[in-house]
Amino acid sequence: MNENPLPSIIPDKEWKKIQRMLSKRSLWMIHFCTGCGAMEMPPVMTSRYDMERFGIIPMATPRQADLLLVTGYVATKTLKRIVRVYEQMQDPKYVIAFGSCPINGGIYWDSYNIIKRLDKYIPVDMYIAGCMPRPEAIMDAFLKLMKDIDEGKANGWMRYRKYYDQYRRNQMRIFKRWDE
Amino acid sequence: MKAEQIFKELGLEFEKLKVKGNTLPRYKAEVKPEKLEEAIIKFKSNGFNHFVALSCIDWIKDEKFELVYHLFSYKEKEDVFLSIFLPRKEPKYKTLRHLFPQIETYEREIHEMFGVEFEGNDRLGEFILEDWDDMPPMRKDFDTVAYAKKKYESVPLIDEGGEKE
Amino acid sequence: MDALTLFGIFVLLPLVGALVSYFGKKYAPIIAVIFTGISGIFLYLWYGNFGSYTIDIGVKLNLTFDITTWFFMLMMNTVIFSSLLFSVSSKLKRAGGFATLMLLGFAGANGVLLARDFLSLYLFWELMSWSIYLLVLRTSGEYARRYLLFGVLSAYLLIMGIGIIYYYTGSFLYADALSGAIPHAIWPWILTFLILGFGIKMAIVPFHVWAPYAYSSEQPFVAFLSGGLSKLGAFGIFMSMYSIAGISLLQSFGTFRGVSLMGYPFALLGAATAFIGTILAIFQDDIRKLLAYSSIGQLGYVMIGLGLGTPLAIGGAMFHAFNHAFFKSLLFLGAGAVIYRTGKYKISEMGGLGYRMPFTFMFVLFAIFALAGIPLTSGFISKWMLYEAAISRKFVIVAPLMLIASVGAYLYSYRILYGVFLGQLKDEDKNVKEAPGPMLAAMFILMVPLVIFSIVPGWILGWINKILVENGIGKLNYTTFSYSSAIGGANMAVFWIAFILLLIFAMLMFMAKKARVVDQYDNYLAGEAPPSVALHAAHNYYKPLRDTWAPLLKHSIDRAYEKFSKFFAGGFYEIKRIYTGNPQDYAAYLGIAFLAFLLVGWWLLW
Amino acid sequence: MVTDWLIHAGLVALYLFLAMVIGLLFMGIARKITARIQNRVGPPIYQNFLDLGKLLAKKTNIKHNWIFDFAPLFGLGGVLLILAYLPMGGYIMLSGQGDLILLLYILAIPALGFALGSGASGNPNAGVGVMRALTLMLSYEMPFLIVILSLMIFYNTASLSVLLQKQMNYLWGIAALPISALAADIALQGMMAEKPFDIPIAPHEIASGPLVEFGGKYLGLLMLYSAGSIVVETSLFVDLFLGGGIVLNPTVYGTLAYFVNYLVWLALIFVVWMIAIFVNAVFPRFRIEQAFKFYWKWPTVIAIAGLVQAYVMSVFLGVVP
Amino acid sequence: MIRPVLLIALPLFFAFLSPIIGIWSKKGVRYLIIFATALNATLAGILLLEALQKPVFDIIGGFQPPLGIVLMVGPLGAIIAFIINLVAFAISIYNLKVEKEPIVRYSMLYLLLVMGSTGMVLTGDLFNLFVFLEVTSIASYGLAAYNKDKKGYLGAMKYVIIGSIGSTFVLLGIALIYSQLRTLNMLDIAARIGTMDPYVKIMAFTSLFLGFGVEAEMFPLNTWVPDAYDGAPHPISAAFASLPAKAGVFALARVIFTMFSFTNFLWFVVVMGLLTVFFGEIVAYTQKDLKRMLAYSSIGQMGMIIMGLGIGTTLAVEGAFYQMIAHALGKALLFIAAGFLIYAARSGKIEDMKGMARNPLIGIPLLIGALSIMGMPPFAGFYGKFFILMGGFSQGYYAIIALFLAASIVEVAYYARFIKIVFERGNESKVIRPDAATYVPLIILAIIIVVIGVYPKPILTVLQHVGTFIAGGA
Repeated sequence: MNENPLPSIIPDKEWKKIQRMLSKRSLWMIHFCTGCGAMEMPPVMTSRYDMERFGIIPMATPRQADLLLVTGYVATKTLKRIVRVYEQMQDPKYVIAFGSCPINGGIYWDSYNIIKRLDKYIPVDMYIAGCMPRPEAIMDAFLKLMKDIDEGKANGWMRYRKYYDQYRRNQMRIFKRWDE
Repeated sequence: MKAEQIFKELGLEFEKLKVKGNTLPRYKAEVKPEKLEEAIIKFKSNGFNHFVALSCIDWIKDEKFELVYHLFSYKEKEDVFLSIFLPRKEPKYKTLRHLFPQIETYEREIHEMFGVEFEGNDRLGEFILEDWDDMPPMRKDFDTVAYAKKKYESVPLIDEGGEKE
Repeated sequence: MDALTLFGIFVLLPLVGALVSYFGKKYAPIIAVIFTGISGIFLYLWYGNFGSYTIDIGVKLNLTFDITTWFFMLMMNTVIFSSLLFSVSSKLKRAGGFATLMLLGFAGANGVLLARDFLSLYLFWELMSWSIYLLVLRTSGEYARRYLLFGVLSAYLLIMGIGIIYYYTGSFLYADALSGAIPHAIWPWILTFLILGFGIKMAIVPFHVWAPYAYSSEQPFVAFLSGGLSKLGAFGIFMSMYSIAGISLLQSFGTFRGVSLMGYPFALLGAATAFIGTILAIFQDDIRKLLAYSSIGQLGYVMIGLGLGTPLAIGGAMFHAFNHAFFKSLLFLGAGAVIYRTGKYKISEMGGLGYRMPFTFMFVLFAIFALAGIPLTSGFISKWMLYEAAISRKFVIVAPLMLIASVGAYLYSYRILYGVFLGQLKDEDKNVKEAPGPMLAAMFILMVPLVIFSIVPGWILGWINKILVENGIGKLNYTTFSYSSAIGGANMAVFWIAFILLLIFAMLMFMAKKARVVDQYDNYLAGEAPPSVALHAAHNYYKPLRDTWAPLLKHSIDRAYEKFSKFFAGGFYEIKRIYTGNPQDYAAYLGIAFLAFLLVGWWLLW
Repeated sequence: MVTDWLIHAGLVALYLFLAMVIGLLFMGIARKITARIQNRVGPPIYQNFLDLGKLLAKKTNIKHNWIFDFAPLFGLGGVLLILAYLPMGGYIMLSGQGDLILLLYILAIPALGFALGSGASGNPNAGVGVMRALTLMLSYEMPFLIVILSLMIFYNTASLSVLLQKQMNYLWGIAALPISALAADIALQGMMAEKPFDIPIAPHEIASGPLVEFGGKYLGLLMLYSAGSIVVETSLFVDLFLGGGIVLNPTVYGTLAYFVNYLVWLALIFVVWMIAIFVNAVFPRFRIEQAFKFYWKWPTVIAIAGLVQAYVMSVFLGVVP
Repeated sequence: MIRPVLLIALPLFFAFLSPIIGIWSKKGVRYLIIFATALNATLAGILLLEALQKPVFDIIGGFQPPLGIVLMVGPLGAIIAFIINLVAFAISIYNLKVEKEPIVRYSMLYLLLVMGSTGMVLTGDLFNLFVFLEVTSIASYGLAAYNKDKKGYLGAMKYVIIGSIGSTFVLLGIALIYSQLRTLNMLDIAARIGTMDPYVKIMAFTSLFLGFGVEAEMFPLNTWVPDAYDGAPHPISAAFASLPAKAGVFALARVIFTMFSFTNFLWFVVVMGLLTVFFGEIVAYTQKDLKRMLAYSSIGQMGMIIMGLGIGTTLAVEGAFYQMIAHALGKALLFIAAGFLIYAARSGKIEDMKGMARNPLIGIPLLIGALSIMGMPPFAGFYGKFFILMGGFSQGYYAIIALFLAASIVEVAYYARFIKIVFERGNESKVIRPDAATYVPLIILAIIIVVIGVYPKPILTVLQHVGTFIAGGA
């Protein structure tokens, strides 16, 4: 039913808007806690900030999730897992990267096994600056992402699909073997 | 049996480290590489049956690596550091994993991070770093900033073919 | 149709076939299939004309061909036909011997079904039981020895029952048993001996120990053994309770809410068998042992039906025996196909064969539906009749045990499905081919009746109703598509229409763009790469359940029997000391014997 | 004859559609109430409709092999079949043609189809999840079957429609057999896999058990299956013990009775659902051994007490409803 | 038409002819035995056909009945004689395998054994019965020790002691009867038995019963059986199990039915039969050596026959005779097969015979023999056992039959254990093919067992005359 079920009644553009509204209002997130960002998630989920009121629930498997949260520095080993999880998710999928480490390596700018910019390897729709952003920032990021989805700007998954070979080339520069 | 007495029996000169706060007595002694195993066995049989850690120090100026074997005795509540020095060119030493099983893990890490060869330990090779292609990273002469720039900065951005963000 | 043709077709033909097929080295199964096919055709032709005849081979054999015999022969014939068809392509070692013994067993089984006097019953019963012994001997001597001990025990229990009847009536005919010569108080003894004797063949709980051993021999034989021959036990109990003793005599022992006090303890025994068989089946890792215990459990249901004795209960037992014959032999043949292709027995070693052997998977899946009693198959109707019988007469011990046993059936049936057919395919099974043609044909033959009688239960209920009426037990109320009892009923036509419509609706909702097929290794393992060895969760599958049942599982009936036999063997060694070995003692024995004889002789004079 | 058959089919379709809507609404309400208990705002009630829409509107769908499709097909088809056999609000749909034992066995069709599909996904988590689900089923079925047996013995019928009739004339099940009703409610908690017993779909331990490989439209249909099963289980309890919501006698008042009975039925299943949700909101998750030991200890004892009571009343005291 | 005395005279003639032939060719002697027994078997067959119409009487040497030797051949006597000679013929083929050197003496003793057994069965005169008993015993003593090894001597010595005591008891019995009744012809004894003093009558019956019991392997008297069978060479132990044993039991039947017609004493015979079965089967279970196990099992079978005779109804005695025939054939087959297995495994222990019988030529006859002994249907043993059981039930011996069934479960247990070991897969390398002299007799015996089992009509028509036999007739 992901094409327009009633092409005659609902014009195609209208159907795209509905699809975007649906995926905006029910973002199921899978939380890849790579570094120190995991601590920020409980306050966002519990009573003070409660992301569930926007329809965002933590899910256990990438198959069921649309939103991938990368919270913290990304080592080369972790990047391989993140790419695998990202590819197991189903379109349309979005990525939010927490903290300064995925942006430019953060405090590990000089480390030999931390990647400096996540965007080169998987399409990131939303960065949250801060050496671990506070829950308010995370909530704001969620709202900003929902607005982007609505305006159709958050199309990371399309970019991944279109420039797949570039992404793959960058990834293979970091780790030599894929199936290990 | 007390640490000093074991040192006297082994004929090693040792120094008592002055440590603030932590009142447990600590002794450090430098041992010849060939005599190390016998010393550890002696300590192990006299109450020092807890092997705390094996660490490696890179004295780049003296061109030497220092391997420190740290033992602890619950009965006497004393710490003993036995250290040996290896040349920096091709550091080679025999494995002591038959004395304490956990030595094997420390040896694997030191091999990966410092490049020290341990004969008899068949599980050396890739341990923590995946697909590592450069010299052991923990050595002082390894320039992480240059490596980071070479490896990560050089990765090109995804050019969207001029489409605006 | 006179005596000789009836006896010839159903008993002599298989015996001749046995002789002939021994010498057809590789083509023995095909010859055997032809022989059973012939007797199957005659069975179909002679549906109408029933009658009873006597054959004189030195001793008089009274044979009767009536609806009950026909019904059980239908089962027996189809099961052995498909088993032999299966064995055509299963490359058995020494296939000549296999076909001979199978046909001998078939001849014995037909003889038991036709017999109407105790001499011929006992003759064919023993013939059938030792031909099974030799078939099990082909696999392992120890299992065969254990089977033969129980086989002989069952035969001697029958002898005791027959002897008591012979003592009072002086004749072997079933009909004469009711001639009033037997005093009322003796009947419980006779019935207990006969039912226990027949019960051993049905593997009722205290005597079920031989079944898991005997069921781990070649699969085509085991399909015939558990599908066909265990029904002889059911036939025997039915004959001894309802045609030799008769319903009125059973009732005369006092009834407990319409069920005779004579039958009720055996119903309890059946309920215990169903429960224990199912629970033990859940924890087996070897697929043959699992199917063996599940077969014991299902036969417990038949025992309950025969024990209760109301028309609905016996009808349910007959129908369940019919279903069990088909879905159990289908399961064993399916397992045989898997073993034939992969050579493995342990469920935890297999995995993912469903993708490589789709037809075998579909057949086993269908058999599992019948076993679990899902309404898509006729398995449900027989279980429904047994439940209705128990609940409408308010039996509060038998009914819960039956219900919980049927839920237990889901557990071990999913263990087979998941362990063998689903999950990840192992590397060494990568190029496993589908089972060969004859095997699939054999399995298809067994599946057809399960489907037909679920859509149109009226036909088979008609046969069963005729059996009940003929033996004066009562009648079932049914129409071609629906069946009902005092407290409920169901219409299968409405069920099938509703199910198909709603399934089509679900398909419409579901059939959007085709989904991308993904390799079996591309599944979520917390981001880790799929390891080289296939991850299959079937090892020690019900571990939590086993831990909770551990205190109970400690005591096993097997070990009890071993201790029992050790005790006796010890006793024998004591007795052996009489033969001391030196002649002086022997000479002394002679003198003592003479004195003893003399004293007894003279004492008798006073 | 064909016309009233069509009307009947249309009404059945309407009831099934309403049941699905109620099921999704109840899931939304449950999430709202659990949130309120945890002192947070919680999603809007119609959140599940949005989730369903998003899942069905997913662009790509993953499939493992042809057995994988069994889960959504048998799941949705099976649950609709059960709903068709379950009288909702006094309206006897198909339960005239099939009795309680048929219903018990139809309950197994979607569960077995779903288990087959998740087994075929090849993920070991799914295998472990289904094992837990079946063990849980064996545990809660013990008290539940004894309760159903006591009802059948007391009301001396196995057909649901006749049971409703008798409850209307005589006494509601809960009034006649309160002990069995208690045991049934405890068993219901396990049947609906609500919190102390949501062992099979344990997100933290086995990555949501059998659901681990389902996504997109597969998950959407399975969400419909779980919504339908909520209505099935709650309305089964209502039909057995609370008279199926029949307040006005349909023969006397005609369509108005069906309308009122439907609302009463809705209210009753909402109450039963609330009990389950409040228990769900406060309890941690049991381990599977604890669940099995729990169910085969106290609820079974209570169920047996109910059975004895039903047996005594129907056989010795001769109470015939 | 042919005089029964030929059946006795011919083996005697050939026995004394064999040394002459032995001078120029040892092989000739072996073939002589085969010829002699074959001739005897055919004559017995013709005699059986004749005896069916009416019992054949034959006076030897012109002496009149009260004193002279008279042969009284009824249908039952004839069929037992026929079976004895048939089995003797089959065993004589197996004799070709005996390598031990003094073949001449072996053939003489063997023919004397055959003559003695046939004589015991055919004679109608009590003293004549004793003479033939002596001939059989002496021939068996010689043959038992034939192997000239320790076991042979031990077995023969025990057999001599017990056998001779038995014969003296028989002589005692004959003396008592003769002193009271002045006659030795069985029919006369039967007629005048009433006039005997009851105490002396019991004394005579007990001594005769005991005497023939030794030969019929009854419980306290069968202690010689295992050692004698074990020590004797393989064909001889096969002969022991079928020839003298059957003759002894037939003599016992003569004592019980033709001469003394007790009714109140028979239950004691049944008890003794049951004891024989009980001890025979239980001790057989404990045996490790194959031939000893078969010996004890044959004790058990003989016990069953004695029990059948003791029960006394026509059905039970018919079963007893049927069992005699089946046991003779079956036990001969098993002993010949045992001989081959011991030869193939080169040791008597059962454990060492792993997988020795996997060759169908030896396997199938062994299975047929074992199943027939166990009483399985299409084989001869079934009807005997079934009729004895039913006879026991008709007389109300419930407990005894139950005990007997328990003992036969033990019997099935050790036969199944034996079959398990002998048919085990494992050492295919050591399995050897049996040669003609071994498998020809096996196949002959197996075919006869199957034919008698599948179509028992001819045997049963012969056994119809059991009624007259019990009433004291021929």
